[in-house]
Amino acid sequence: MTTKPEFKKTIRDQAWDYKTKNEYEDVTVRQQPYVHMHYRHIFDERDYDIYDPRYTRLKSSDWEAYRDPKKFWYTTYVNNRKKMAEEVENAFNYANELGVIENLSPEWIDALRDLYTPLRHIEYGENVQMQHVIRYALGSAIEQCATYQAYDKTGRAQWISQWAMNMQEHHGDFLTHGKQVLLNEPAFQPLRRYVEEVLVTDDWAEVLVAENLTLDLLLGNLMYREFNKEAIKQGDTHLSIMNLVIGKQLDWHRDWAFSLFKLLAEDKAESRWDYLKSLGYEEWEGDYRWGRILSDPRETPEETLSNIEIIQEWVEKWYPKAFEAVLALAPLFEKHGIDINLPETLKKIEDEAIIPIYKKYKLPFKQYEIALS
Amino acid sequence: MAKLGVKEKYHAMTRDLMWEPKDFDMNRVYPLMEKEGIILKNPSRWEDPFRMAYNQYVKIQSEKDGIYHAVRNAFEANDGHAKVVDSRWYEGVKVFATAVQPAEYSAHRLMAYVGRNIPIEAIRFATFNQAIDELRHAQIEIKHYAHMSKEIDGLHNFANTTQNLWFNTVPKSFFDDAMTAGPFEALMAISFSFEYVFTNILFLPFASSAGAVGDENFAAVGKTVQSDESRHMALGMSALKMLLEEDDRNVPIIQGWLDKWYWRAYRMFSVVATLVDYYPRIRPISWKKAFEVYVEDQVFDGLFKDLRKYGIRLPKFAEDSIKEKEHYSHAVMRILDHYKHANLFRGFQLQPDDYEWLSQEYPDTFSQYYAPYFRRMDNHVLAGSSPGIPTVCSVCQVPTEFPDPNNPTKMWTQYSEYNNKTYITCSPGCKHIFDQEPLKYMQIWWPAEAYLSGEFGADPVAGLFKYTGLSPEEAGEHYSSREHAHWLEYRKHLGLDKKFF
Amino acid sequence: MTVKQAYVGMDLDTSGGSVVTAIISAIEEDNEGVIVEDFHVYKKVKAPGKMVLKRETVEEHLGADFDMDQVHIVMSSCFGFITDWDEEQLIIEWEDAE
Amino acid sequence: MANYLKHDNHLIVWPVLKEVTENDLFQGNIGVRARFDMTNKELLEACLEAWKANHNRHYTLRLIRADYETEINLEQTVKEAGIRNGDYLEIISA
Repeated sequence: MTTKPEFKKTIRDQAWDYKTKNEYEDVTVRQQPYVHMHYRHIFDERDYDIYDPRYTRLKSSDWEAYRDPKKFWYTTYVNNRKKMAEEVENAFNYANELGVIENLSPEWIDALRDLYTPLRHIEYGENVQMQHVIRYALGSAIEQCATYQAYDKTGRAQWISQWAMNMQEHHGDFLTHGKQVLLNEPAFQPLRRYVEEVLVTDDWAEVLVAENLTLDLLLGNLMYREFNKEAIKQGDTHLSIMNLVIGKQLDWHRDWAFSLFKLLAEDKAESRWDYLKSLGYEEWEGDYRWGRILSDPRETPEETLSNIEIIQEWVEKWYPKAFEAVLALAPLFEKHGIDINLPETLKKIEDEAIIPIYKKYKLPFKQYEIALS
Repeated sequence: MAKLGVKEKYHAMTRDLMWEPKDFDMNRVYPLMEKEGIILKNPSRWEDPFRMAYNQYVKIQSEKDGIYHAVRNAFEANDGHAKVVDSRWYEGVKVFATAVQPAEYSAHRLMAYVGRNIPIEAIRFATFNQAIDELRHAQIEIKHYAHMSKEIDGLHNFANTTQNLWFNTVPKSFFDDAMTAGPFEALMAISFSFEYVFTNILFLPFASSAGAVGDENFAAVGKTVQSDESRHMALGMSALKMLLEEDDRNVPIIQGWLDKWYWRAYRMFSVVATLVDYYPRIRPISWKKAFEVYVEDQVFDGLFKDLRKYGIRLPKFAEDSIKEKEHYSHAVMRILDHYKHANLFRGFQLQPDDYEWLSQEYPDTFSQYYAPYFRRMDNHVLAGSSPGIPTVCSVCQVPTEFPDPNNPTKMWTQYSEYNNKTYITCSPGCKHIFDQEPLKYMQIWWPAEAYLSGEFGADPVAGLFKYTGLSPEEAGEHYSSREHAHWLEYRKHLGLDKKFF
Repeated sequence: MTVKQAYVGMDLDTSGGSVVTAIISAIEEDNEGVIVEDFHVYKKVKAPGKMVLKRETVEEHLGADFDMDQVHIVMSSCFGFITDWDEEQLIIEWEDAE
Repeated sequence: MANYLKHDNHLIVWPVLKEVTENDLFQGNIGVRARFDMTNKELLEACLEAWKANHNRHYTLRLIRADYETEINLEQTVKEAGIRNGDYLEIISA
């Protein structure tokens, strides 16, 4: 044991009145206020508070209980992503110097032009609604993960844009064409529509289901992993190294969200206001303005379904949509003779990368039945 | 195809990524877009001067963080807190800590709200960079205080003081105000009024004070945080120009926001005047001088000249703030001393060298109007305290105890009648803001009213301590506090009390 | 209010050491009427109406390669519109300086 | 305790000792619990109590409104004097 000279005895042994285990908790826990917000939004008819449990249907007995499995806070996040940024930049530079880009086969180039370029828009669209989650999610630990995920998706959209610009230097237009594919190519319409539907989804927790628990597992594993096997066959290190880096992000996006929903699925909160007890407000009778100059939030009827039922409802709403949206890409895979049987590959992804995860985190999951046509 | 230039590259990586929704109406995807009457024609003309993309951001920020945390680790390892010239400085650090750190965090959530709801790709990447920067600031500061909290009082329960203590409602109400406004107003409030007009005066003079008193850690916090603000200021200025250029009908709306948010921000920063003039025992600059450099020269005589061509004039109450510069820090220090028995930081007895410096820097006001008040405390530390819980301004939430700069022996306090109730404000600037949006400002969580109404229990004082987690010995006067005694003891063991020549 | 000369400029973190010294020398070399004010932990460098910072000039004074991104590390603040910032130079100016 | 202001007979008023707003102390209004059915004499006592002022001296109460000020009749009740929750009062020494 280490001993401290008497004069070095501090006024208090721990920084905060609540215990923190590490640096991550020091800078994450209790950052967001929960009571005494001053005003209600001037345009929002719901008349909710700035931070309000009614922005999601899920209840929690302690919105501060969640922890990011990777314990990212700003410094560790930017340090980690700096390495990734350098890996991607180096991959691009070496691929260029080694002539990898110019020597790609015409068939492969056309395939990428159609199939890969539009992903920059898909990633970006998901990022935009993730900013809605950053604003409305309850608790700094949760929205902090959303913040870094949104920034990852912005980064990916930029990496893919840079990749497309590199391709353009040798192989004609990618950027404009990619946007046309997103907006007009029939095979891409369900995916575009899916992201637009996410953009009009208000419940922040449902947004996480629609991205992290469903679409990102299917599309991410397909385009950044399965499809990457083709890239490797083609000797396309320009694309494949970037995909490897993106793959590292995929796993964290999956793990933080699944551990959040596991926590909420097991939560026994009966009222959406239970979390106030965990904050030391057991005896608090409520804001003195409630029912006088402000509407009383406790008069809003409580959600009757349990968290697990709601999560199940969301997964069953979004997973089939996501599956069909990704499956709709099949004609493009065939058109370019990509050696991937999409229905089989998606089933394989479901079996190997989705079902086991739902099992691991004890969340309800229903497989997608492919209509035999 | 030819290689793209820097500008085209940046466009491809930021503004070309979003698309106009095809299956859902624009107004469902962006429900707040048209609510404020702002008209957009071709905002894509706007350029983000920094052109900083994701890769550049993570690399630069990672390096900046590395530099800051190295300074902090050295400070913590080398008993840095014991080496400042006078521990009363830390009472000022507490003011800054508990006011600014939660504000940074709110700004983080707020910029995500702005970025999500303003459908202008030309600025969305900049707003998102700011959203993540603000989280950086909140965490850099909390990391700093996590160490200091063991050595000094007042910080250990910031989570509750932020939401329950009367003092902390001042910055909280500012950000709550912006967060409950439309996205364009929020952008003007934060990126322009807060970032461009005032963050310099918040971070730079206080950082040089920190350097002067020997608080290396704090000086480093100020400079590394402000280095991000220069991007935020560029965003605020360019966004402002863009909105003004888009359509003439935007001009009166923007002018109204500048009038409101200039004064709102100016009042929130009132405490900064004391952090520059009072808490540091060695002062590199006075509030008056800092105000002249950062607001009058750089904003009024700089930016606002550029804005004249759009028909934009100085903020409505700019002249009042100029008049007040001779009084601001003294009036605010007096307010803080009125309630130093009920706050998370202490007041302190002014020393002979303080009286000397203050009368030199403020020859026309300090000795005549303010010194007598501070002298009262030479014998009894609480001689100047108020016997109760204060009435605060319905807008800025600072106790309504500001003198009229034209008549410094008279209160500047104003009253408004709304919905069969009387509302009090601290100044014509705040009264104007109240009268524009009474329905908003009548909603405030008014600490004194909450305590007296029994929200924290029948006994307001006991409730205050329970729900802020503070204890009486954390308030009061610094030189007679346990904290000062602890600091002196610490220095003695380090031999820092010795005088060598 | 008296209409004063509108300055543009930047506040440079003096802990940036030789890089900051080189930036200041470069600004003094490439601009007219430069004023440097010392606030100890940072230096305020300002010029009337417009200020240009050139990579090449910084490298001459620094005696080493200089990447314009390094400005982000040492520039604690700035005032004036940044109208250009690329690999070669940084320009800060007011449109209506007088 | 139940919300003091939810009770019909309850209000909070904000008195200030006029003299301390005009000398170097420069203090502002503070909050005091009151009842509509109390007399204004009792209210004045409560205000002097809150301000720890000398009860032997003679004081009067003034009601401050946005558009006018008026002296409060100490014989009436708070209700009769038309005092509202949140009203600002000045304690004037005669």
